[in-house]
Amino acid sequence: MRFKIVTSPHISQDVSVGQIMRRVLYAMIPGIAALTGFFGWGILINLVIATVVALLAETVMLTVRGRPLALHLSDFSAVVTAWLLAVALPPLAPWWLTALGIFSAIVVAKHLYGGLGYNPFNPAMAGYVVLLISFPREMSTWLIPHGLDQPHALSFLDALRAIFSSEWPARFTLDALTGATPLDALRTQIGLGLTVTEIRNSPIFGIVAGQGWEWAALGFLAGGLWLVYTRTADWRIPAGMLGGLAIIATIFYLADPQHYAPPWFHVWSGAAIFGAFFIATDPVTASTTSRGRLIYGAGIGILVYIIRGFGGYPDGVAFSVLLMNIAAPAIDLYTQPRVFGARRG
Amino acid sequence: MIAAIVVLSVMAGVSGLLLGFAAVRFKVEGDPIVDKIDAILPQTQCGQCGYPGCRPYAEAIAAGEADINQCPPGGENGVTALADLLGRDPKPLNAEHGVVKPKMVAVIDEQNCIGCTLCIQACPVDAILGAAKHMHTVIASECTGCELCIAPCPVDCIDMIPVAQTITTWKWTYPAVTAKAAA
Amino acid sequence: MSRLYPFHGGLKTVRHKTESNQWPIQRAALPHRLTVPLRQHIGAIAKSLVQAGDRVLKGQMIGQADGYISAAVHAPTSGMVAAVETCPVPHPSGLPDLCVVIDSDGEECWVEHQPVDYRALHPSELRNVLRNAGIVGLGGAAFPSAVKLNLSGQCEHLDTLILNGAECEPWITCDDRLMRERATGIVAGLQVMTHLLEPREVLIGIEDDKPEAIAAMAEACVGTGYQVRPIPTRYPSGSVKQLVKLLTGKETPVEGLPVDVGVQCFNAATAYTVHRAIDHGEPVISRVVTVTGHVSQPGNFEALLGTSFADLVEQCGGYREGVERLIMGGPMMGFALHSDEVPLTKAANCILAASAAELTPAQPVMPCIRCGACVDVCPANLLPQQLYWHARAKEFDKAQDYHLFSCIECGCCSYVCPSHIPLVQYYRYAKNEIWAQEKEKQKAELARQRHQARLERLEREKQEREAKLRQKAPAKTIKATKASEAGIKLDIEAAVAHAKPHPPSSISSHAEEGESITDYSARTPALPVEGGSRGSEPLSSKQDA
Amino acid sequence: MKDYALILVGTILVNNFVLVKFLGLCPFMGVSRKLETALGMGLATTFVLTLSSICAYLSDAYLLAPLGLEYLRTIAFILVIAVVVQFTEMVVHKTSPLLYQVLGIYLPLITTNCAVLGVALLNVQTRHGLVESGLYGFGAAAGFSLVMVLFAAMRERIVVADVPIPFRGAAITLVTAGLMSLAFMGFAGLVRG
Amino acid sequence: MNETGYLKILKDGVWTQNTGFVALLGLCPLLAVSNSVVNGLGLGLATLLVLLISNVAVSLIRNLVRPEVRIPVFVLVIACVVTAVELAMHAFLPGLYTVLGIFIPLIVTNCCVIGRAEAFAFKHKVAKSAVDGIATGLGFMLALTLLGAVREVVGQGTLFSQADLLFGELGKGLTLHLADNYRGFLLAILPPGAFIGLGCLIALKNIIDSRIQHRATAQPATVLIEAKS
Amino acid sequence: MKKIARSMGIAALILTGFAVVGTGLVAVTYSGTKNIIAEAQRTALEASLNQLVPADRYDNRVTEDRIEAVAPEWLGTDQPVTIYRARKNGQPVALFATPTAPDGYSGPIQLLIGVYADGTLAGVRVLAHKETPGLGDGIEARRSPWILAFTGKSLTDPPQEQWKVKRDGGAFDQLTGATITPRAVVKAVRRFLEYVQKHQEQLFAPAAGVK
Ligand SMILES: Cc1cc2nc3c(=O)[nH]c(=O)nc-3n(C[C@H](O)[C@H](O)[C@H](O)COP(=O)(O)O)c2cc1C
Ligand SMILES: Cc1cc2nc3c(=O)[nH]c(=O)nc-3n(C[C@H](O)[C@H](O)[C@H](O)COP(=O)(O)O)c2cc1C
Ligand SMILES: Cc1cc2nc3c(=O)[nH]c(=O)nc-3n(C[C@H](O)[C@H](O)[C@H](O)COP(=O)(O)O)c2cc1C
Ligand SMILES: Cc1cc2nc3c(=O)[nH]c(=O)nc-3n(C[C@H](O)[C@H](O)[C@H](O)CO)c2cc1C
Ligand code: SF4
Ligand code: SF4
Ligand code: SF4
Ligand code: SF4
Ligand code: FES
Repeated sequence: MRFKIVTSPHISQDVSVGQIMRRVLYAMIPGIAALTGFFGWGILINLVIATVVALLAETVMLTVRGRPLALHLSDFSAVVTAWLLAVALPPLAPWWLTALGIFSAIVVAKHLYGGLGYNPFNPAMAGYVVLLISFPREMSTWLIPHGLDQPHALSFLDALRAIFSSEWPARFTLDALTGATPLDALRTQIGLGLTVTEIRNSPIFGIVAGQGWEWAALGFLAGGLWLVYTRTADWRIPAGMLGGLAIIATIFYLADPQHYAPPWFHVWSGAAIFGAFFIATDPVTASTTSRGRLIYGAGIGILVYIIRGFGGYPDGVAFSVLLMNIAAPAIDLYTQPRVFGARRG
Repeated sequence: MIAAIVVLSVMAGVSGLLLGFAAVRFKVEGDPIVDKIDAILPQTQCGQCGYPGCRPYAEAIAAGEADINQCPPGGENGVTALADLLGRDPKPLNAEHGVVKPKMVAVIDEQNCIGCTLCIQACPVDAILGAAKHMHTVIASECTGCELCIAPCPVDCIDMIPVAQTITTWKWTYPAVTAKAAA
Repeated sequence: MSRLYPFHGGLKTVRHKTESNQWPIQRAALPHRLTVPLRQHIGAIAKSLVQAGDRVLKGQMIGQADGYISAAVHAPTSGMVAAVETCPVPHPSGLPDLCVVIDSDGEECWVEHQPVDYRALHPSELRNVLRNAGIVGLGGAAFPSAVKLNLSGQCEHLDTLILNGAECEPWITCDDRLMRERATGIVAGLQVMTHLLEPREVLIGIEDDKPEAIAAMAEACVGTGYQVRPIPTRYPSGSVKQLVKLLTGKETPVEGLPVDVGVQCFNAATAYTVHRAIDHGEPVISRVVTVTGHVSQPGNFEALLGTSFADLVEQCGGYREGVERLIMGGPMMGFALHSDEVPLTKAANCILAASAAELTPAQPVMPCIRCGACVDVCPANLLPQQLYWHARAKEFDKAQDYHLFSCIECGCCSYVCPSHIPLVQYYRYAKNEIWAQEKEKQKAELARQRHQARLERLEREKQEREAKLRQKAPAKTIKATKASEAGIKLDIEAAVAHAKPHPPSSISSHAEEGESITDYSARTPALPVEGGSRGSEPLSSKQDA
Repeated sequence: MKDYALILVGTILVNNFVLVKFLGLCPFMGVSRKLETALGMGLATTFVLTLSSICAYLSDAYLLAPLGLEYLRTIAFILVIAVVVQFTEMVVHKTSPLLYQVLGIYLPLITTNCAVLGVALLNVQTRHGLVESGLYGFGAAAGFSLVMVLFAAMRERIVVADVPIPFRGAAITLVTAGLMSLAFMGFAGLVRG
Repeated sequence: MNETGYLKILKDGVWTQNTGFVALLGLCPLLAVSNSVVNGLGLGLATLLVLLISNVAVSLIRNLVRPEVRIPVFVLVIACVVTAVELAMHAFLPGLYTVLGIFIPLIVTNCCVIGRAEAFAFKHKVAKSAVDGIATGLGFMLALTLLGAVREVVGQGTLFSQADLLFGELGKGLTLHLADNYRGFLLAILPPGAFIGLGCLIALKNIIDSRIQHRATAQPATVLIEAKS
Repeated sequence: MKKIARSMGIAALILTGFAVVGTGLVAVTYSGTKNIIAEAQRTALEASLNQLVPADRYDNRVTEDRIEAVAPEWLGTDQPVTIYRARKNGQPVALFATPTAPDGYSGPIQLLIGVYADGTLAGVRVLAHKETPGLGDGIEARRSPWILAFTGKSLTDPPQEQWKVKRDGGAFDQLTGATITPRAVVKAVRRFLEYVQKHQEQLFAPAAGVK
């Protein structure tokens, strides 16, 4: 009788990378739904464009490199990257912008390093930043959420046309549809010398943060908590990031409440929640030790605040994540756990 | 113009004084790197690297005359270790100097040995026992497998045989192979 | 209830205990031929005391312990020695090893039993009795127990003696059944150990999914002061360092042994063999083994060492359809066997015939996504993904920086890895390579010294020759030395030239000699090697050394 | 005080010498293969850069400028740097063999690190005073060391990644530096002016 | 095949041991100044000039210099050459001078200049050193111009913009616009683009080299197969 | 000891020798190029001024007819700002200055402004800025014609309260997606015009007034 020679352990848990990635996709659904509700079809169209381009780019790279296609396409990591990037793009971003971002993410940031598991930088955020610095105008034309002074929704076809041929429906002017995002508004108006209270009286602000935005954040929070619950994402990273952001925001807020927005505003604004649960938690590019993950998260939180408050960009999640990606290997090196039986201290 | 020349020559002069001082006070000492290189080499003393033994090769590397990929007995690991020590990029073994072979030991066919002692003279690690006109034997545990005894033997009675694998010398293999086989 | 000190990591695995633990231990039939390996333990192989044609009695010593870390081997039954030769043995390599093959005469004719009163003997004599009885750890490592029963030089005084009845691996139930059925024997053996080690307390750790065994042991312990401690069912609570932590809160130092913190630990079955050896004068010639998995009727057998696995499976009614691998040991740490024609050894606690249904299907290996699942379960508190990363890249130094040698190869990390990476094998590979490199370094150092010595000798001889020549004929000297120097140079050059790759013609001439090469290999004895297992028992790296 | 802090933040993060200003790239690429060497190089550079920017300032302010010999700056500065480097080597060698072990081998490489000359020239260009010059030099070197150490840790990981063959080695290292530089653009605007 | 001598020096300098692509020396100017072809060309020319003169000078003085002052002397010589070139550029190409800024004096510390002085000129006769200087300079210029071209095309869709800085009025007509209303991909012009662009060029060179090698080894391989059959 | 002295001497000699020769050569080059450089600098400056005011509108050497002014509130910088005057037949024609708009999106923006003696703008150009490429850098003449809109404007045209970007209810366009940068530039130009209006006399005072 011939037996198969395989090394131990001979049994294993029934999880796979594909499953983990799919969980991330499921977890994004509530947030995406909220975003679509407030910003219209553009979000979904972007999502589709991004997914198609990502799968295409992944296929090409895998083929060029002679890797098994089916195996790696079914790990869904490219789709996760695509969705994460698409969600962060303005709803009516021209199609080429999305495509270029995905290309940078999948080809440059991921496959030049060997594909899944080897990339030191978060592909989605690398793609995002490439776009942000190359096309700042396109990247900062966000739509005004529904339910404000804009009862009219762009129809699906309008959105398609806007995305693919950059033609806006004649009914609206560009200026009527777009406007500064809450963080941008806060940033520029503080620069003009207004106080936080004055600024937040503007209709674009809602209960805690931006009108509309805050519901999207809630959706992402729900999905994110589920990710943490299923252990798909390590709780330490979101905890570290939101904690770090809240603490530093509190310090400044207490020092001068008129000049600095309150911590809850910061935590709930922009991409903080989304970033904490979905982006910073990318296991490949984050720190992998337990203590390291706390530090990594806190680092992101603090950098986000610094960039938002003192830097040149309204939100800093993407930059902060990339910056901490740089530090992650060093953090890992210095935060190794005490091995069983090693002397304490 | 004069000012320019004066200022710079003063500066240069002062620098020269300092450096001249330094040159004598702090002569470079011997080169400990040779020992470190030698420690990595497998000491087979086979000469495949093109140098008569491991130490000369180590000296050649330290002097920048030889590349780090000339020692087949050291194998890939040896090259990597050298690259690491010298802060260079590892490279594949230079095939000109031979290829990595499984570990071998020399065995003397005792029936044919005429006891000429030539192999004893060739063996760099004195791994062959025997007296003139008497049959010789290789001490297997001391033999480095350098093959230097083969050529001198007038009756061609020395053979290299691969070291047989036993339970105690068996090693777990690099998993990629098995992983693929399993998949 | 006294408190437990949970260790980091660990897993809840599938259990699969009921398949085999519902029936009492059966006595396996006496086979016609027994193949008894001379190396069934960690350490040097036993020296054979018999030759083909010798008649042996049951329990007669046929292999003598060779050195301190070694163990004796005995004839499991009476009969005729058919051969002393290399035969297949249960080993992950599938390589053969030296065995004594005995054709049983069916008479089971014992040597004289020599029970001893352990209280009357000097400890070292008592240990000798145990050594001569071939007692080794039956928990899987097969480390000679006499060594572990000698505290001198290791620790002043033993705090705790632990009896390991955890049996945390899935499928295996031999200790469970043994504890249920022969608890008094185990406790008797424990008493011998207690006598030798004089611990302050004796704890018996049994996973709480074995209530019958706990009850039986508790009953047997009445009046002894030994405490039975149910522990949570969590793999690998049976691993000695984790068990020590769990029961006493003490962490065994990274490069140390439990004795370093005043604890010693033995397997339940080991205690039972001690009892048999002391109270009945029987050496280790049989053991209880679980035969389970995809066989018709799984169960536990008390079988003679040397019985082939195929025989044991036959007694379970044979394989069921679809067996794809045969595993010695449990599914977490056991290794796959190349064949079932291998003999039962002291270390074999379980034979698991596994079909696809028992195993998780082989899934393609993906790159590590650094998810950290492995970190969460690693009982040694390592960073398995980093170990893997460096082992994969053959950066052994860095792997060691990450405490590769603290890995107990428990397999928890591989179990949870979503990328299905054979992590443990990477670690085994890396450990083996490091050991091999270490050995090679030593060999290289030796070669260097010998080369150096030779150069010095040559130099000396040359000088002596010169001196002589100078005395004899001053005029000729210069020429002569020059000539001899030239000769040496020529030699070296010839050697160097020879060492260069052979031109094709010489390769072909070598090929012709192929036959004689094989001829030699058959005749040459194996190279002398130090005793020591490689990789199969991680805990012993120190004992090994 | 705030100005000084701004100089530091500016040189370390916002206008990082390596990633934004493109100075000192050769050692950045060449000596960052291993973490320890990167650390050693960082320390050595920090020391030399601080010292040499002060010395360069002094020679400019008290020798060249008064005599109207600004066009000789390059020559004078590089001479000063070469001497500072060799002098440091000498002092370290004499006082602390241990430190020499750590820094010694890197010192000669620093002469050709263009960050050193770059700092001296930029100090003059931006009309920094003595303290500012020193701080500027220190900040530049600290920024250099910081990214170098982080980069080295990253490189140790990247060498074993499954990088496509044409990109192995220098190419992927440069791409990594590029992405690092991309990330550092996030600091843009942190220090105005 | 006789490749020794001048041809080999040339080939080494321009391709095999190209400072920018292989030796990774002189990276700072290479990355900083290569945001357009014209800038690259300008600095490339300046460096070429410096390399040539300094190589010749070092080769000339190589017997006068003692080891302990070797580096300072080289540095001094190079610094003088650079300053002279700088002054000349300031006088005759003021536009380019302003654009290149600090990177002209920094040619002094361009590792490839001192590297060639040390590794080559110090050991060879004048003629060979001169050729080496030219070869290395050409190689460096090649790297600068190529990178400049890639970055300029991708970044703003033009080639030879601001050619007047280098060629005067004549250059104004040289500018090529490759596509109408090209939006420009700013990344290429910004610092990250420099790193990534050079990385890609090196990868490209690797691909070319391996193709060449492949072709070179392909022939003997077939011979082997024939011999076997 | 002697060895050291000898070594020091030789090293110093070699270095000094090379320094003398090298510096000599450089000094020669310097004196040879000094005037050319100065000339080139002047032509460059004149060329950029001539973009704003055609050369035939004045006849003096603008680059030499200059004063320095320090007026942080008006000129946006603590540093002295050089002001060049163009005259024809001794009569003031125009003046040029390089004030700063301190409140750009990511830092100060250095401008070059030319004003005719009658207070109309000869033109505005951006000399240096750190605005976001692709967004705020529309103020550069080679990226967009936005900055050319200033030519011919004065404090009365448009009226003072219209000296704002359109979004703030003024007369000047903003750049798409970037309001802050144009806002800063418009403000700086207006301030400079006001400054010129206030100090007309001093600014055009004859060369004697050069500080
Ligand atoms: C839930 C959610 C809320 C967001 N809110 C804002 C916002 O208030 N202001 C803004 O500039 N961008 C906002 N964005 C976009 C992100 O801030 C940004 O585009 C991206 O996710 C992170 O990149 P950054 O941090 O570099 O800007 C939001 C995105 C999401 C998904
Ligand atoms: C992961 C792991 C699990 C183990 N599980 C058990 C077990 O369940 N029962 C046991 O007796 N020994 C187990 N061992 C072996 C023990 O660590 C230890 O070797 C043994 O208890 C010592 O007793 P012995 O010398 O009598 O065999 C395990 C070892 C490892 C590494
Ligand atoms: C990354 C980034 C860079 C920006 N850079 C500039 C800039 O340089 N100049 C500017 O006026 N606005 C810039 N903005 C836009 C401002 O934040 C603000 O949204 C805008 O000035 C408001 O103008 P609007 O009312 O025309 O949208 C930038 C925005 C982002 C996100
Ligand atoms: C919890 C979690 C978060 C993730 N976040 C990201 C992300 O932010 N960006 C991204 O490109 N991929 C993300 N991925 C997908 C995947 O890890 C990523 O594509 C790898 O970086 C590709 O090697 C995430 C995956 C998981 C499980
Ligand atoms: S090839 Fe290797 S083993 Fe042989 S002599 Fe040279 S260095 Fe020694
Ligand atoms: S016996 Fe032969 S092969 Fe072995 S070491 Fe000596 S010379 Fe070399
Ligand atoms: S469990 Fe597997 S994939 Fe996850 S970190 Fe560990 S080795 Fe990597
Ligand atoms: S096998 Fe080793 S690394 Fe993996 S979990 Fe067990 S102890 Fe940890
Ligand atoms: S050119 Fe080499 S360090 Fe700058």
